Amino acid sequence: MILLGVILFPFLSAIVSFFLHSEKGSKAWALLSVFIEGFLVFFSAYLYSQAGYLSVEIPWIQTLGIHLHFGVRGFELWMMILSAVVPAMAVVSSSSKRANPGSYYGLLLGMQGALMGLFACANLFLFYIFWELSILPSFFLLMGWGGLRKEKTAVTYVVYSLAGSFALLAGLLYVFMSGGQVSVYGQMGVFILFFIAVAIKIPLWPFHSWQPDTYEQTDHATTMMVAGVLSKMGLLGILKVMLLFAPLGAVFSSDKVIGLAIVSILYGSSLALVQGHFKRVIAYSSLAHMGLMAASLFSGTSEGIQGSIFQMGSHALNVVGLIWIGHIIYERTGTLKLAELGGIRSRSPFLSAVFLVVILGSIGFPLTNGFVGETLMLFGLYSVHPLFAILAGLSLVLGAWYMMRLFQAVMLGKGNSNLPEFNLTWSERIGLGVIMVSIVGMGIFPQPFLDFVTPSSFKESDSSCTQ
Amino acid sequence: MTYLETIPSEWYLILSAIVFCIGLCGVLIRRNAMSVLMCIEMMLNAVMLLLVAFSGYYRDFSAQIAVFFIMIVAAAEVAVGLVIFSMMFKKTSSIDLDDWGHLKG
Amino acid sequence: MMLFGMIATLAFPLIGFFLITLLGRVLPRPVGGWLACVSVAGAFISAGTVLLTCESSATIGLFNWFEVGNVSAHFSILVDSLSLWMSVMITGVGGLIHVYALGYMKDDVRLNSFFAYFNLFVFFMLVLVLSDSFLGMFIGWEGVGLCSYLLIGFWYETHAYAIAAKKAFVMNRIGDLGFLFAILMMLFFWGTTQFSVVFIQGLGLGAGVLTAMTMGLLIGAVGKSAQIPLFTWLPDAMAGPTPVSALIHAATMVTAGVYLIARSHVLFSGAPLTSLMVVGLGVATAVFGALVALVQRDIKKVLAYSTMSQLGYMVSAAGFGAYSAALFHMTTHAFFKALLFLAAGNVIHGLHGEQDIFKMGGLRKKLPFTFVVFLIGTLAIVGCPPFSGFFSKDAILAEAFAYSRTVFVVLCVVSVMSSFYMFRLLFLTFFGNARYGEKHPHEGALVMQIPLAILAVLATVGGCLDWPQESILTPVLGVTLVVLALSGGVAYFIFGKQVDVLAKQPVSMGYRMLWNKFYVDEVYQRIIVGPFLSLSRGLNQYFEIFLGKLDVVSLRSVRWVGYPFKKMQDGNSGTYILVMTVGILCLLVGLFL
Amino acid sequence: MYSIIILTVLGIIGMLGDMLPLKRLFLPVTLLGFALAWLGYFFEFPMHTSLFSFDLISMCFGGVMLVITGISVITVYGYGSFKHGSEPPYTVLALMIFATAGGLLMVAWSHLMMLFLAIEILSIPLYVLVGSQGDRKASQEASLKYFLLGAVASCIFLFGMALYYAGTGSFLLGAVHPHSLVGSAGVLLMIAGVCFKAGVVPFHSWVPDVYEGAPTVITGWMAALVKVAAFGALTKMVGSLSYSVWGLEVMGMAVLTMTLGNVLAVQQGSLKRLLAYSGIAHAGYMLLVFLPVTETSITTVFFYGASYALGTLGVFTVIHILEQSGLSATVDALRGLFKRNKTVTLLWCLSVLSLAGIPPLPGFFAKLLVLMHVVKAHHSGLLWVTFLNFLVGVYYYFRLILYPFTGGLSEESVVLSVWQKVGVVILLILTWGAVLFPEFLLSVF
Repeated sequence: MILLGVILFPFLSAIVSFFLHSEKGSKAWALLSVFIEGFLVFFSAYLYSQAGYLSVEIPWIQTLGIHLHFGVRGFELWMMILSAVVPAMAVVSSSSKRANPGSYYGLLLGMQGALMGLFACANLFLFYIFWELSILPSFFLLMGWGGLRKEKTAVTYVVYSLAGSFALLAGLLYVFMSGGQVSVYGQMGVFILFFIAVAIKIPLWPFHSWQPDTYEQTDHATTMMVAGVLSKMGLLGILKVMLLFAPLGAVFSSDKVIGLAIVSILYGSSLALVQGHFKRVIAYSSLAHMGLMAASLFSGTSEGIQGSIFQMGSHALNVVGLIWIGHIIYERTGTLKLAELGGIRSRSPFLSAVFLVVILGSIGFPLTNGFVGETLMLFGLYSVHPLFAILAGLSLVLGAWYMMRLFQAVMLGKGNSNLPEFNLTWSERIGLGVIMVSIVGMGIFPQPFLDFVTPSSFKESDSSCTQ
Repeated sequence: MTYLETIPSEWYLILSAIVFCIGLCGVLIRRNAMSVLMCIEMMLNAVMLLLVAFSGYYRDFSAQIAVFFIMIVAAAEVAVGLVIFSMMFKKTSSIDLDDWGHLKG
Repeated sequence: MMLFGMIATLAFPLIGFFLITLLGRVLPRPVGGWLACVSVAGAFISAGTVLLTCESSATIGLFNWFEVGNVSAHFSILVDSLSLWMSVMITGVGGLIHVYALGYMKDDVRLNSFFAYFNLFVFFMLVLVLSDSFLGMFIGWEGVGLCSYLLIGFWYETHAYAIAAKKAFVMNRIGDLGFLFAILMMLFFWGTTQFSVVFIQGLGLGAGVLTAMTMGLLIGAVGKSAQIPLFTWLPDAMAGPTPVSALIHAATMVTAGVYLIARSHVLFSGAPLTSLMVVGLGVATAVFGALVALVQRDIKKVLAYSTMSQLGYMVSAAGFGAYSAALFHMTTHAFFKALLFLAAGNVIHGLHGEQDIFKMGGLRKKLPFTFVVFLIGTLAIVGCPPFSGFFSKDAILAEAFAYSRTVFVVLCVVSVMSSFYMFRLLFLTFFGNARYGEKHPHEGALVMQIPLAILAVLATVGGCLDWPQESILTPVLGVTLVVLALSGGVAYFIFGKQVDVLAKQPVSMGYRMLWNKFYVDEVYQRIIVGPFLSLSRGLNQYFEIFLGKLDVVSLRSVRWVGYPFKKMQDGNSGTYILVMTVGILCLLVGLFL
Repeated sequence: MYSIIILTVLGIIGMLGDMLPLKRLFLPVTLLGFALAWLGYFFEFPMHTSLFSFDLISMCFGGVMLVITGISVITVYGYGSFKHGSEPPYTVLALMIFATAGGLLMVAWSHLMMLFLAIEILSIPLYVLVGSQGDRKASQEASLKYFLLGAVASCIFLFGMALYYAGTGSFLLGAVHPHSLVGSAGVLLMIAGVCFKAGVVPFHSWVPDVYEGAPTVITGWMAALVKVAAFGALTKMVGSLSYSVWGLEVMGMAVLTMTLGNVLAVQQGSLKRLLAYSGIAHAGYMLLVFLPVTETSITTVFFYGASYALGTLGVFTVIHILEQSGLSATVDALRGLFKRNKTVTLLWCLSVLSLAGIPPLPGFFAKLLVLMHVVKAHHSGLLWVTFLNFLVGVYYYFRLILYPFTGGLSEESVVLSVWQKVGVVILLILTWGAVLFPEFLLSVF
């Protein structure tokens, strides 16, 4: 039953948060509910490690045969932990001075609830419902508190996301109609439909044009959620749905998908080199990282898959760290354009130290969480074909290049002297400290996290996912 | 065999169809609201004719009662139509349908 | 005893790093520096004791890193003669340079962070040398790259230094990619990168696979030891403070590539094609470095190119199998090159940052101690008999002689050139007329002179560490003496006396070619970096906007399709009824279909 | 028959309203009357006579229509008292009640003549209501067009009925299979007559003009009521007619309606015209359900009708609240609504999202049912057209949601009268109810 608690609690706290109007009150409430949610998730993780499998089933709509069936496996629980930690970071890092904070935190909590539901659902309809449900809060957050060009970005974001979810709906209907056992030819069709939906959400190369604008225009908490967790939904879609319902399709076209993913790796890394805005660099760098994760998921080797799942966690942590630092800089300098930034290292050594550690994490420097994931993923790709490993490896070099360029543009150099004094509040120091320590910690002792996502958790997945 | 049955039923069908089409063309062509109303009445008459003819043909009199309903409803419609036309006339002192084409797109 | 010693060696610099960073603000200025020196000294002592006391080699398992599927990685220390000797050398030379840096960096505001990075560097270097698996080595490998980035870009206010640091890091990263590729192959074939496993099963692989693996290792070595394709970062790395150049870009980091090849000699011996490549690259680098060093004006650049050329020596030696000679030369090179760099540091410190040797001259009288020490270093590097350079360089030449005549001849030419540019450097800075204007050079503090003295002693005595056999001693002795006298005389004749140096510089085509390092940097920029950046800028402008336009275009096409129907809705009730009648007609027509 | 009797009595009371002493009591009496009318169904539940047949379909569709009119009466009452001081708008309410009686009859007929009568009872009050805002020229023009087209359509229906009678000799559908050409022509014309009411493409021309011209208070209620009644009548008619007669034509109409509705809606600037065309598009989606008629299609039409009605009522209530505070019903009127009144924005977003078919709102389940129906019928070509239409639909619906959040013209908050607040709250409760318990509406059949 705790699973239901984990999923419903964010929605309830979101509704309560809509009615709060005072800044302090709503932020306090958001913090409280985020930590309770975190506690619930960790408790269910504890239960999972005891019982090995958590599931709950309640009838909802008999006529359509949809019932609330939530079943959690290893890697899904890992994603739930992720979607408990990232909102916590988002809420902690968001300064309370903003227009109607009540609905702001409400939407954030609502998004968290949708994500929890998506990761825990074991039924194809629920998967689709939560998939679409997660688009709404991000859309409203973008509209309510976005940047200057928010209308155009919102329209592009929605059109892409909903086109993806329609493709998912079509695939889903096809599977539903043929009662779960899809014919060989059918599996190809279903695979293509699911692939479009997943490729838009990850995003992969041709479907990514919504990502840079959305990352740039949304305010930092939403960017954290979108970059940290929403993009992982796509990868999870591959694991949960594609590999189950269209295994033949996946096997047959895995090379093509890996090729596309590698194109998006190289495209993302090379474009991140020439971006002029802090968040756009993050957008293209996460386009590259997500491409690598998607490629290794399709490599079919258990190391590659485990590495990719581990990397989901570490990439989320790194992206959240980067965006938080971007927010801190934005709050104090009022700009995120690389041309106007500079010389922050001399103003705040602690921030530059954390920034360096997060950068090292995201480019896969040994002793950081990125390295373990990247090595396993490159190993997975290598076992498919050495050339893939080399091309994907290029992203390490390009990654170092654009990340160091970012570090240099923001931190080093003289910098304009009229920048205000840089003192971090205590909550920021603690938060960034926690991120730094966990990045290095996950890098040195990754084993407990890797055990969490052992391939054994795939086995009992076949029984649960049909209606 | 009354005189009525000597005429085959198809002829009534054709007659009422012709009258109906004349009414329809009248509605399409005439620009004056009053004449449009009259053409609508003509279409209704065509229908009544058809009903009466076939009720005789089938020896079933419920159709004739249906004709009474049609008359009542036609009267109601004309009443409402005339009210609308009078308001139009009050507004623009003309009931030409071409002047009333501002809602478009 | 060995367990405790080795862990202490590793732990000391790490503890030093954490102490300095955490207590950085609290500690008064010099204490941070002393803390760093103490920690490195401690590491030196423990490594020394372990080297002296225990003979047997062993591996000490620290912790297993990760275990996924059939891929596993455990981090443990390998204790054998090679790794011990390397760690002693690193901590020894590193310690001396730490002491020297105390004096050199005395007035720098961020002294504590400098020494923190120094200690971190020593730690990662020890990790690189002591780990018993390629993955462990890779940790050290990239760690050293990071520390070199931090230290090169230590004075990050000036934009050029930050760019140099970034260039060094990215180029090292390219090398690391090759190394990682080799590691991936090992993981794929054997599931682990333990030396024991890899070297036993290594030869079992086919020649092709082994060549690919060793090629990966070679790329890693080339990236780290600044060999031909990936060397342009080394001269720019001189942007860092001199102790940094001394420690990282002379004594320790750049030798990591040689250590890698030496450590995995089993694999290289199994891949003849790659070892041929190694020799070729080594010799080419040696020649290139020597040539360019002939015309450089900046004192540190000259020394950087000489390091590159000496590294070429060592790599080629490792290439044709003379691993022990290469390692011996590496040790002696660490001593006298560190000595030369620190002496150069003294000169620069004395002249308040002046690095152009054309603006020096006649410092013999002003900086006598530095002159003596610099002279010893120069004699050592050119291979003058009693000094260590002679023994290690000739060991390599002997092996080269046995390997192939051409390589031997080329290496001799290189050693002649190296002696010529070293003497040129010596005479330009210390002899001739004083061209440094009204600067008042003065000797460094005592704390800078003691390490120099020790290093000078090591440079002279170093040769006896590996006394070569009698046979090659006498004939070679005569030949080298003659060559040295000749080149020294020519150098003195050109640069020694009161002469207007600027007139001396021939402005011929060849000179300009050498001066601009054969335009290698510009070639890289114009062929690789430039087009790549312009491609991504083009993509960013046109392709992204094209993609962005997709939904607008689709919307406009929907509007275009709908336009005639919109005109149909023209507000006239007549047309509406017409539409209805047409609709009905179509319905009725449908009846007959 | 009890429900229709009660409604007629209520209508008469309404018309005599200003004479009778029930100034303040009129609204509660009306709502009580609606409740009684719905209860009336249970007394005579399965009544099948030659003229009427009150069965499950008529009870459900009737219930939905009563709820629609109940909510609209409340908002009209609120709008009326807000506008004209204390005098409640008796005549408007009376006409609305008569129209609802017509609607109830439209789903409870068995004799074709009764269907014609029901259509007329529904339409004639609407002609008057549409023209009730005498001062606005557009309202008069709308009622003129609605009258003319409505009259022509009922003539067509009658002619169809006559032909059907000529072909089969009886007024009861399904009793005799219309082999003859004349009979099937009659069937087609009857379907055309009812499709006019539903706003299906060849007969859709009146919908945009009337929605724009009519006073906003009436438009919302009219749109919901007429569409639910029309599709209720269509379900009864089509259920008992052989597919081969009308199958091809209805599929053609459905595709045309969807595409045209969406394509034209994308180009609209004025809010009401945009919603009119989206109503046409929804009629197209609902028509899909009749290809072919299966046991689930009735549930689908019912649920789709209910969720569409809920969405439309919500949307038009917000528009007339905006108009009430002096803004024109164009897309820009919405700007900055988020800053001015949160509950109205919430209602607006929920209703538009439900029309767009975004889970978990009822619109999504309706869309899902339609899609499952089309997939079951293996019309893969039709499936792709439906998907494209949904995508275009999503585009202009989300544009509607964009506006409340972008820059606002005026900052003063939007004022609602008491009854309008009640209406908004009821709509919100119903929407959330449909979200949490769709089971209630789905398991009826």
